[in-house]
Amino acid sequence: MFSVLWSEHCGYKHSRRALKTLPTGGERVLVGPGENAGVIDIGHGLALTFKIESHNHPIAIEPYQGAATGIGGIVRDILAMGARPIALLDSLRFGRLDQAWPRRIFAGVVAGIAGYGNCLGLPTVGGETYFDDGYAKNPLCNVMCVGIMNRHEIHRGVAAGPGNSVMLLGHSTGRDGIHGCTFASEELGEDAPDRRPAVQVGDPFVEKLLIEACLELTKTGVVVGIQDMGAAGITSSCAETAARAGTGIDIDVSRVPLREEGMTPYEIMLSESQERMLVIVEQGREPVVEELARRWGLNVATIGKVTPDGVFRVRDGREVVAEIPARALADGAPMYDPVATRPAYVDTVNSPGNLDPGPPPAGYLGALQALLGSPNIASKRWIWRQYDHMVRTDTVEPPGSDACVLRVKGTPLGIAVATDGNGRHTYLDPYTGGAAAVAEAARNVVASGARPVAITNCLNFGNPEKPGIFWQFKEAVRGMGDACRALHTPVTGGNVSFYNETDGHPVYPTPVVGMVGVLEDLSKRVKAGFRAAGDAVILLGPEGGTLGGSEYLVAVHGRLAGPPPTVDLDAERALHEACLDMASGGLLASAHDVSDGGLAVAVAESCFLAGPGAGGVDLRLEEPRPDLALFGESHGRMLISCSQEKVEAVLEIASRHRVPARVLGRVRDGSFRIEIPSAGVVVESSTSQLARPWEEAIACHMA
Amino acid sequence: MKYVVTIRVMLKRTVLDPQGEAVRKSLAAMGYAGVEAVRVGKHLELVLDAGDRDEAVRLVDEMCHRLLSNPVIEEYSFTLQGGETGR
Amino acid sequence: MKYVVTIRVMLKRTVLDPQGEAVRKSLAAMGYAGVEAVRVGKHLELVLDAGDRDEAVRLVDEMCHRLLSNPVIEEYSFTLQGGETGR
Amino acid sequence: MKFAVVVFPGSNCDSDAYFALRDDCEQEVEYVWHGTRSLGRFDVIILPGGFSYGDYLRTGAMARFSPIMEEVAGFAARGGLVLGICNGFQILLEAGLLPGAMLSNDSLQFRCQWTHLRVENTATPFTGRCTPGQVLRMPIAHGEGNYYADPKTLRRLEETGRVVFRYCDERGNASPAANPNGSLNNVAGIVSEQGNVLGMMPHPERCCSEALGETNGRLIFLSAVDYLCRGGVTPGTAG
Ligand SMILES: Nc1ncnc2c1ncn2[C@@H]1O[C@H](COP(=O)(O)OP(=O)(O)O)[C@@H](O)[C@H]1O
Ligand SMILES: [Mg+2]
Repeated sequence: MFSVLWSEHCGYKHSRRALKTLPTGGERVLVGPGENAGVIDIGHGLALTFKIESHNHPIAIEPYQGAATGIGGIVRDILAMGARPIALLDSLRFGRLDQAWPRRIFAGVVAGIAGYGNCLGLPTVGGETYFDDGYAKNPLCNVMCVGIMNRHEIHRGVAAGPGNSVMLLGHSTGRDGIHGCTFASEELGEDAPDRRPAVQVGDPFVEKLLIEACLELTKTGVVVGIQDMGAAGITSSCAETAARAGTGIDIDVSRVPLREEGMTPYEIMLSESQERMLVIVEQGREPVVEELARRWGLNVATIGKVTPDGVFRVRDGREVVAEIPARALADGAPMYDPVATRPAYVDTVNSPGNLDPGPPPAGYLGALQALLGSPNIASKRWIWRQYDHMVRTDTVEPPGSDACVLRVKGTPLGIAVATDGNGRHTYLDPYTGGAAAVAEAARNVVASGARPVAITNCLNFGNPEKPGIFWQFKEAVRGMGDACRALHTPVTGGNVSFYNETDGHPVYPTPVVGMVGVLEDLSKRVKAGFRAAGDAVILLGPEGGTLGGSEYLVAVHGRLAGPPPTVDLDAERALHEACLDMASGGLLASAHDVSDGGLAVAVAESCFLAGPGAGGVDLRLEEPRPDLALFGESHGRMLISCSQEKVEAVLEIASRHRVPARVLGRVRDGSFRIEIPSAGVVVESSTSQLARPWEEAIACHMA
Repeated sequence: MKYVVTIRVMLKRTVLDPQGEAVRKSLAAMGYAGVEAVRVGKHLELVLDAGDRDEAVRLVDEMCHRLLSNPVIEEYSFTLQGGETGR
Repeated sequence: MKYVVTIRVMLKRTVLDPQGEAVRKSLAAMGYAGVEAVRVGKHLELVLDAGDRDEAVRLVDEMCHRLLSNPVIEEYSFTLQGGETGR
Repeated sequence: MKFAVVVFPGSNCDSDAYFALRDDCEQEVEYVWHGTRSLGRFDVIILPGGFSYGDYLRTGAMARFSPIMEEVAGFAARGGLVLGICNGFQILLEAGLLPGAMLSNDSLQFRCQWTHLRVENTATPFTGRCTPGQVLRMPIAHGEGNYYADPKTLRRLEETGRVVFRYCDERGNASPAANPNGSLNNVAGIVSEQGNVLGMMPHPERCCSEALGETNGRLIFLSAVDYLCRGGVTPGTAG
C-alpha cells in the first residue's frame, strides 16, 4: 500500500517542496490546496470551487476511455466539496496532425471527453489544443472542472467524529486499474505494452446519478465528510480523510459491494473502480443514505467506522489484515529534494542569430494564411462542436473567444474561465514559460471584462529524477509563483504529472494554468470580435515583439528557437487594470488577447469573430520590420476596438495606467488590409479568403 | 477469393461493461428476472478479398488488432465463410 | 436450466450504415483495399435461467423484440447453448 | 397553465426546461419523477433532453419502459399536449407515440451548434405563434438526431403536414448543407396524427433568454399556452 500511496501521483514526493513556494492566500480564498479542490468567494453568498488534473498516461493507451475517466475523476473532486459541477475545460497536447497516431489519439480523446461530459449534462466550455512533435509520443490531457455552491455548504474530506460510519456510495468494486497510479508515475518504455494496467471503462450514467445523489445527500445534513475515490481507491480515500481529521478508520473489506468473484482484500483496497464516493455519515443516520441510494439506483454499503486511535485498520470479516497509522500513509511520504541542473540544450536553443530568418518564402500574405491554417492557431470548432457547451443554459460566451463566460442564474454575476500554457516557450525558458502561462490565462479572462481571481494548475513534465527535468520544473514553478503574486491570483490547487517521457524523450515541460475570473456585472462583458464598421482599432501594449519561440518561426520557417518573449509583470498588471477600467466604463466594443501568431493573427481572429458588417480592417503599423510587426509575439498586449467618440477616453485610461496605446486604424466590412511604412501594403485580402484555412484546417486533417 | 467475415468484439471479462449492466437492470425491471451477466459488444460483418484462407485469416486478425478492437480493454473473435473452401 | 444466449442485432439492409462505411474507409486508408460492405451492429451475450429450451427461446425472442432491438431499423438473430442439451 | 418536466435517470436538460418555463415564459412548472404514475394535474408534459439511462443500447430504449411512460401514453391518447425535446423525442419514438427512429448523425459525431428551422405547419398546438415558413434560430446538441422512417411512413408524414420543423439555412432553404445530422428530408420535428404530441431534436429551452442570444424558443412553449387558453384539450385526471 505504501508503494502505491507514496508513488508520485499520490504523494508528490518530488514536487512538494517546490510547490510550497506558490502563493495560496488571498481575501477571496475560502479553501486552499490540500483539500479535494480549492474554493473561492464570489459574493452573493456563493462560492466557486475548481481544479485541473492530468490523465496523460491513460490516453496514450486508450484515448477514449482514458479521457472519459479523466473527466469522471475531476468531477468527483468537485462533488467532494459539496458543489454542483457547472463546467468543464480541457487542455490538450498531441503530436502533429499529419501523422496517423496523434490523429487517432486526438480523435479518441475528444470523443471520450464528449462521450462522458455530454452525458453528465456538463458543458465543456473551453480549453486549448496544441499539436507539436514535442508531444508525439506523450500526448497530454488535462481536464478542469468548475463547481458552485452556497458559501455555508462547503464540505470537506474529513473522517471526523469517532463512531461515525464510513459508507461507500456508487459503483460496485472490481479489479479495475489496480496500481494505475504507480503506473502513472513511471515512464512509458518499450515494454509498456506488456505492463499495461487495465484501463478503466467509464460509466457516465452512474456518475450522473452519483452527482445528483451526492448533492441531495450533502443537503440532508447527515454528511460529516465526503471524499472521492481516485488513485489507490479505498486505501487513499480512507487514509486521507482520517489524516485530515486526525482520526483513524476501521473498515471491513468483506462489506464492500464487489462486481467480481474472489477478489483479495489487497485488490479491494487498491481497486480504482470509477464512480464511487466515500461518505462519512453521522452514526445512526445511515438509513438516510441508504434510502437515497435506493432511489437513485446506486450501490451503498457501510464498510466501517471512524476511530479515535489514528490507526487505519483493515479487516476481512473478523480477521485484521492491515494496521497502519493513517497519517504516515497519507502525509508521511518522504520528501525528496532532487538535484536540479540547468541542461546544456538551453544555451543552444537560445543562441542569438536564430531570430532573423529573412522574409517568408511565400510572402507576408502567404505567411499569414499558413499561420491561420496551422492547427495550433486554426479554429478549434471541430473540437468544441462535439462538446455540449450549452447545456445548463448558462454559457453566455461560448468557446471560440479568449475566455468562456458563464452566467449565474439569479445574480448579476458572470464567471470567466480559461486555460493556458505554452510548452514551447517553457522548453526554451522554463521560468518565462511558467510566468507566461499565468499571464496569458489572466489576459484571456481580462479580455472578457472579468477580473482574474485565482488559478489551479497542472504541471506536466518528464522524469524528475533527471536533474535537467527537475530544473525545468523548479524554474517553471518559480515563474508561476512570481506571476501569481504580481497578478494577485493565488493558487488554490492543482496537480503534478511527472514521467511524461518515452524511451528517454520527455515532453516539452508544460505547465497549464486554469484561471477563474469574476464579472460583477454580466452585462459589462466584452466580446473578442469587432462590433461595428468605423470603430477604431487600438493596440494596448508594445508593437513588434520577438520571433523567439513564435508560431511563425515554427510554421513558416520550420525552426524552434528562443529566447521567447519575456513577461514584464508590472506592465502585464497595468494592462489588465486598464482593460478592466475600460470594460467597466462600457468603453470597449471588443477586446482580444494578442498571443500565438502575433498581431496579424489576433486582428484576423477579431475579424472572423466579428458582428455583421464588421469583418474587416484597414491598419497602419509603425514597427518597420514586417515579420516582427505582423507575427512577432510578446506579452502584455491586447487588441481592442471602440467607437470613435470613445477613443479619447480609452487613450486617457491607458496613459493613466502607463500602458502604451496606439490607434492602428479602423474596422470596416469584409476586406483586410495592413500597411507598414517601410514596406507599404504587406497584407491585402478579402477576409473570407483568410477565414477559410482558419475554419477548415483541423477538419481537413481529420477527414 | 471473397470471404464473408463476421467479427465479435467484446469488453474483456475483467472490465466493467456499463451497457450490459444497464440492460440487465432494465430487463429485470421489465420482469425478466432470470437474466444474468449481460455483456454488450460489437458485431461486424464484412466481405474480404484475399488470396487464400490463410491470408484472409492473417488480414482479419491484423485489422482486429490494429483498428477494430483495443487489446487493452477488448477481446475479439471471428469466423470466415466462403473462398475456395466454399464453406 | 441455464442457457448461454448470444444475440446479434444489425441495421436492416434497407437502412444505410454510416458507421460501417466509416470503418471501411479507415481500413482502406490503412491499406486493406480488399474490404467491402462493412456493417457494424451489436453483439449481446447473456445467461438466462428458464424452464426449458422452448421457454428460453420464447423469452429471448420477446426481449429482442421489446427492448434489445428496434424493429423499425434493426433485425436480430440469436443462438442458445446449454440447458438440458448440455451443449 | 401547468407544465410537467419529467425527470428520468440521466435526464440533464430537465432543469433547463424548468427555468426557461418558470423564468423566461413565466409559467407554472414542476418536476415529475419517472417513477410516478399520475400526471392528472398538468396541462403540458415535457420529456426533456439528456441521456436517459446513459443512452445505453439505444437512445430512449430503456426510458420508454419507465412507469411514467404508460401514463404519458394515456395522457396523449386523451389529447393532452406532450413535447419531447431531443432525448425526449427519441423516447417518444421508442415508445411508438411518434413514428420512425433515430440513427447516429451521419458525421458519427455529437453535434452542438446553432441551426435554422423552417416552420412547416403553424396549425399545431406548438406553433400557433409562428408564421408559415418562418425561420427560427435554435441550437441542437445530439449524437443521434438522424431521423429515419420507411418511405411509406415518411410520405404519410409529409402529405399530412406532420413534419413541423425542417433544418434549413438562414434564408429558409432546406438544403443538404443545412442538415446537421443527415435526417431524411431535413426533418427536425414531427407531430402525432392528432397533433398533440410533438417531438423535436432542437432545444427551444436553450433559446428563451436574451442573455443566451436568442428568445424564439418561447414561441414553442407559449404557443402551447395559447392553444390551451383557446380551449384546447386538457385531459385532467383519468385512467
Ligand atoms: N480542447 C478544447 N476544448 C474546448 N475549447 C477549446 C479547446 N481548445 C481550444 N478551445 C477554445 O478555442 C478558443 C481558442 O483557443 P486558444 O487559441 O487557446 O485561445 P487563446 O490563444 O486566446 O488562449 C478558446 O475559446 C478555447 O476555449
Ligand atoms: Mg491560448
